[in-house]
Amino acid sequence: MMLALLVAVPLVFGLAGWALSRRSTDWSRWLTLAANAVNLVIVAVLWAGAEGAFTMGTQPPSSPWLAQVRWPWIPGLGISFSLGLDGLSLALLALTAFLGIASVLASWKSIKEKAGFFHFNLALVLAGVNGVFLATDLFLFAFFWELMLIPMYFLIDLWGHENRHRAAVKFFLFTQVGGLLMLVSIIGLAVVHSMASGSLTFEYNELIGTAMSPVVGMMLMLGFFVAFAVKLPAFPLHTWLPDAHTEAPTAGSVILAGLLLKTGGYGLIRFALPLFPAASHSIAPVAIAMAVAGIIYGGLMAFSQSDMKRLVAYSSVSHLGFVLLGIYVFTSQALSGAVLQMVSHGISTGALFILVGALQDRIHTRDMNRMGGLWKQVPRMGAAGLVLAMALVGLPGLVNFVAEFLVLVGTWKVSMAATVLAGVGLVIATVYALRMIQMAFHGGPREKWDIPDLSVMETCVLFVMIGLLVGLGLFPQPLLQIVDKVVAGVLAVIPSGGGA
Amino acid sequence: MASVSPEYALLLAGVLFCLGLVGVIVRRNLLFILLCVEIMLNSAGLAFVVAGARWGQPDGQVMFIFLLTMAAAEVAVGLALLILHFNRRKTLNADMMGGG
Amino acid sequence: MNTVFALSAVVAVAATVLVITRRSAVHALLYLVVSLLAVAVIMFLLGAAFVAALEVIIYAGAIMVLFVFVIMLIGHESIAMNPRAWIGPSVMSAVLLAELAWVLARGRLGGASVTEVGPKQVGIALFGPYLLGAEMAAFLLLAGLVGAFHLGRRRN
Amino acid sequence: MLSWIWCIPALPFAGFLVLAVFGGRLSRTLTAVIGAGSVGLSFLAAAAASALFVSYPPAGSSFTLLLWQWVNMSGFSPAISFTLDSLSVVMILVVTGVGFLIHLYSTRFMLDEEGYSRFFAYMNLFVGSMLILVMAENLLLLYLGWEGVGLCSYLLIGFWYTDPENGRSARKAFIVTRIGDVSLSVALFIIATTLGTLDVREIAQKATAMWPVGSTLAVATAALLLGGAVGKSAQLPLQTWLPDAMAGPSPVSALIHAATMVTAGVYLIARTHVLFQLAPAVLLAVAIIGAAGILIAGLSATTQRNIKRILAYSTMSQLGYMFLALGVGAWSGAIFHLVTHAFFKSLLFLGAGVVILAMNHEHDVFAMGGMARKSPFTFWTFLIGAFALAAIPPTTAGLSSKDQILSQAWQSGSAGKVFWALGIAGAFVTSVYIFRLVFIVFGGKPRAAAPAGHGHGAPSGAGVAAGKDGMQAGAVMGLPLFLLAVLCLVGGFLSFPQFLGGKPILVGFLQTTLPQGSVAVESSVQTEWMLSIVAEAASLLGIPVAWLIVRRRLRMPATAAASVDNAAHVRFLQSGWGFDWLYDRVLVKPFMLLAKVNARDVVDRFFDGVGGLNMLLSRGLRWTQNGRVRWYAAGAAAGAVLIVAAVVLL
Repeated sequence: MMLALLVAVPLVFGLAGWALSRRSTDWSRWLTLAANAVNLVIVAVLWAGAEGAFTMGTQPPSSPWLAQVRWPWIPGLGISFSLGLDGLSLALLALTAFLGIASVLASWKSIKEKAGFFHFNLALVLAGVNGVFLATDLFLFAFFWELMLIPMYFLIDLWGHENRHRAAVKFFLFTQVGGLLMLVSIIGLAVVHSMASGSLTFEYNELIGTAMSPVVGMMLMLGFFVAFAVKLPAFPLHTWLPDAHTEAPTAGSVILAGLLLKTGGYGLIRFALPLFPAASHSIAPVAIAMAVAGIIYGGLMAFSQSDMKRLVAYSSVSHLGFVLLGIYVFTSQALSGAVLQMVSHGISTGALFILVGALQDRIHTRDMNRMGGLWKQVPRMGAAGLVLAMALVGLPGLVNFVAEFLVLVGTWKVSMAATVLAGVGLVIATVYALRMIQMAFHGGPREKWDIPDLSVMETCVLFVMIGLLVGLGLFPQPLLQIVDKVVAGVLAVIPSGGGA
Repeated sequence: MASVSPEYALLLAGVLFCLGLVGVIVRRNLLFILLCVEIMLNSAGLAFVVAGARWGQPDGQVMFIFLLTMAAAEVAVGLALLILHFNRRKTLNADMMGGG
Repeated sequence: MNTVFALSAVVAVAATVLVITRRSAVHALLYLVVSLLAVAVIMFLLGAAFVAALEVIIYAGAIMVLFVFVIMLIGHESIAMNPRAWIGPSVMSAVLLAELAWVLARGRLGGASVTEVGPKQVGIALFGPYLLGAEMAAFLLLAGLVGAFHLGRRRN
Repeated sequence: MLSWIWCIPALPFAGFLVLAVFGGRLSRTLTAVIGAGSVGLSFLAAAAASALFVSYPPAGSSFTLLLWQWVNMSGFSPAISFTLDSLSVVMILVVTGVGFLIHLYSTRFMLDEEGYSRFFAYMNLFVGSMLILVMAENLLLLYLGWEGVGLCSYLLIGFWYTDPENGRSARKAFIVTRIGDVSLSVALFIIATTLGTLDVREIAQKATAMWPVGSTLAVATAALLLGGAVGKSAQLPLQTWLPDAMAGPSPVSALIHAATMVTAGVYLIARTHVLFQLAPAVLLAVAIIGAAGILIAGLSATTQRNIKRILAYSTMSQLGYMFLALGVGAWSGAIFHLVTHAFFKSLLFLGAGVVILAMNHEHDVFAMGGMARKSPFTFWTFLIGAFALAAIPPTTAGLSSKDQILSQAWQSGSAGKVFWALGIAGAFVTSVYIFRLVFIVFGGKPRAAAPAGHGHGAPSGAGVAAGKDGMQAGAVMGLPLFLLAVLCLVGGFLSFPQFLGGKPILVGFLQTTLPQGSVAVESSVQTEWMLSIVAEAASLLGIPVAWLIVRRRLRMPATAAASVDNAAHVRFLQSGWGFDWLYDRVLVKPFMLLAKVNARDVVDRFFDGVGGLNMLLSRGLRWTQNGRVRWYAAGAAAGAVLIVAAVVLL
């Protein structure tokens, strides 16, 4: 019931906000904020319950789920509205609610046109993301997958910047192609399962362990893999991301980078690996190569950008390479690190987009060639930028470091070359992160800007996010513990995997 | 004295249809195009009747009647459009129809 | 019988070819009427006298008249025709008339294989199993009427 | 009893937090009190902890404080925990002690700078990170401190951020050291995955048990650790960042780029000496890098014109001694030299800072001169520092530590004699460059009127306000100079050579952590005497040579001087042996080129191509939609023909 609320609350509140926005647009802001706050409370309650289950050992050992919901939807096709919560979902749901609040607050002042519809779309995306993180019916999953796509398209296309139409279409096409391939695979899997067992079902728990020939398994797995790799995004499929990130409004960028990309990693861990362990195992070398290429290539591309948002976007490509790497080396450290990296990247890049958005609201450009010496004007912004740049670098003390370190430790056992190359990626991260700080905040002012520093609200949002980065950087254990069981469960089914 | 063989009758319908089609394609004049459409419709009707006669059933004729009504409606609308077009462009050239 | 059929077929094809090759619309219209008459003869030979009559009355009669009206309305070309232009259609029509006369004179259609399907059967079929189609045809005519009226409305 | 040692690093961190959050709103006095006071308190805590440690040695002569478990996974569970043993005791005393003096000095030195609180926030952050580095019980926590000091180094080099050149230097420092850091982190991966722990103590036990001497893993690990160390300690081949790092304020150079951070590499190798002992080849490499560094950097120092760059190359050279010591197994000798080097080099940098302030941020030594008369106090303290650096009595600091290193080099195996000879040559070069500096800057008459500040981006006018001399500026800047000079004079007695009747106090103290190395095979007193005398002679010889060089150079007419300065070998040495040029061509330029060429993302061209293809196809199809009725009819006919043909033929 609580799980369904997580999806329903943003939907209902967003709709109400849109309806009431005729009276005052503040309604939509407050209601979307409230929806996320409610969700945060729900997640906190669930988390507390999960902690209890861990410490008391009350979680039934047979079921990996902490909580489940299952209502019939289209029984004729074996489709049900079924949601399930485990540690992985919990961590990402918490991130969703948190970033939801942050993105609403960050765009409180900057969205003036059609604010009601904007917040409705925002809430809709969040509902979709929550659904994606919870769905245990594959059809339902595909439904939520599309649900988060379309409002995002509107967010980019209606409230974006100069080239928003092109970016929105590009975003839509890339993700849609992936999504359709995934849908084909989902149907294919259900059919394969029904031929083997005689009953048509889309239920995750029942589809797990479906026996199939290696070729069929590989084909079906590839459908999932491509969808998630596009979303992640993995190296050769990443090119929609810089455009979409650059053109999206601040809240859109935050959601896009912080959450939508995570659905790719989540999908790989939740579906691609457990449903097709053998095929996943055989594609691992390719995935690792893609990951490493993404880490280095993303860093290199980030270095050559002068558009600040593009820089951050390419840094995402680089950092999500670590997620892909961590997932496909099949060691417990690396997989935990990958999950941690998803959370840390969500917070740090979200914060970075909020910062860049705040900067753009003030000086109306993202071109770093026109910035420079801004520290003098906006020291708080500069300090926040510095800390976040250090998060890009992976400075110890921030959670990004723990995540990347765990991934690399786990990778070392599997592929030394990949580890070393990813290490090179870290050096490149230093290069572009420092270049960003230098071009934006240090050096002499290239143009005369007279701009206010971060407002109280922006300061608070960024302060909390940075605080979280540091806090999790020093105390990552609660998060690692909550996903530990999921990680073990996933690795248990991978052939030759699970070797710690 | 044998009866009319359906094969030949159908062949005639086909020939007429093709002639109509050729007319539609080669003529520029809208009026001629409409005339050729009529030829094609008529040939189709002939084919229906032939088929109906082959089985000795009324269905073919029923279809011809439908076709006839359709042709009438088509001609009414088509000619109205033709007049409209002519009033605007002062020409019956079909190639001048497009392009706003 | 085959001779009759062959002759009418030749007339039909020749008339049709002339339709699509005429420069003048009025000439073409004349040949089209001839073509329709030829087809009507063939229908008659096939034992479908009812539709043959409809063909003559509605097609060659009513619909073609519409064309004539339009040609006059447009005034694109003169209706007044060179008397020589009458020769071809007249000859063809004469051939058709001769055929018709010959067949009627023989008193019966072709062999036993030709079953005549009369208007009664057609009417029973049309308002029996094809009632819905008849209704739809009525709608179609109504739509054609409304459409033609709408398009032909004088705008200012 | 020692469970409160967490507050040693926590105090500077607290200072940092206060300054970072409320920085802009505090008065300068309060900022100074917080900034310097937190480090001072930290020093007191460190002193108290050391006293307790010495008087009541904990079991196993090390004390570990577990704060909390950082990450807890199967096979990988580093903790946030501090350890106190003799090595870290020495290090925290140096870091907090020298750190406090430099903070004290900075309260006056930086008084007229913008971003006063920012400066102290960074400095406090640095001290805190450095303390974590030296107190860390496991290598992951050490890595945290390691990166933290790197960050602070970056921030402080680029402190005067308005000059893009400073930013460039800062980035260079961070990136070059970061390359070493990645090497270090790879070493950590090996250790974590094969030994299953990052705890230094456990590593030592497990490594000796699991890895035979000279095994591949041991060699790889040690080599990668060395990679990290050379990055941080500015040794070959990652040394190029240090001279540029002099763009930062002088106290920064004194604290970070002389006394503490750059010695972290030495500390790291000493801390993981067990691994190096398992890899003799790498140990030899350490010695070679050290010996080469001594000469390469020393010779470069003799041609520099920028006063701080001279000292920077000197630092690299002295770090070379420490590496040489590590390489020949003189672990405690290296740490001893680290300590004395912290004394005299920070003294020299602080003295140079006073000179630079007095000259209105002029860094060119040839524009200076006659400083001895203008500011005698600075002159005398600087001279003491120079003597200590050149290891000449009456100072004892450099003398005893360098003597110990050279004598151990002599005794260490077959290559030892070569290393010793290189060390002696290095001692001569050291003497030459430092006295060249002294003669030019302090001797003679002022050569140029103090030019209007065109220094490294610092606002002008600071020098005037700071006064012409350390003493005149008040005790705040004089006191650290004085105390450091005293330390230079007597610091050597911490482990005075035994043949001179000294006692190896420090070395003995370190014995519980670091092996004695070849000191155990004490050579005869005669040999010791002989070695000492040769070294001393080399150092003393440097003084007249320096005098001759300076005299000749100063008497030249300007054109001749310029042509000398432009000579190929001078420029070669001045540029630090062309390493920058090499790296620029081999690494930086290709990287930039690649980045520039690919700025529009070549992968996207593929997807653009797919899009373009679709556009092309759609254009083709659009052409068919030309609005011509007859064309459509023809199309329909063609389609019908095709379908009929298909039905008929198939």
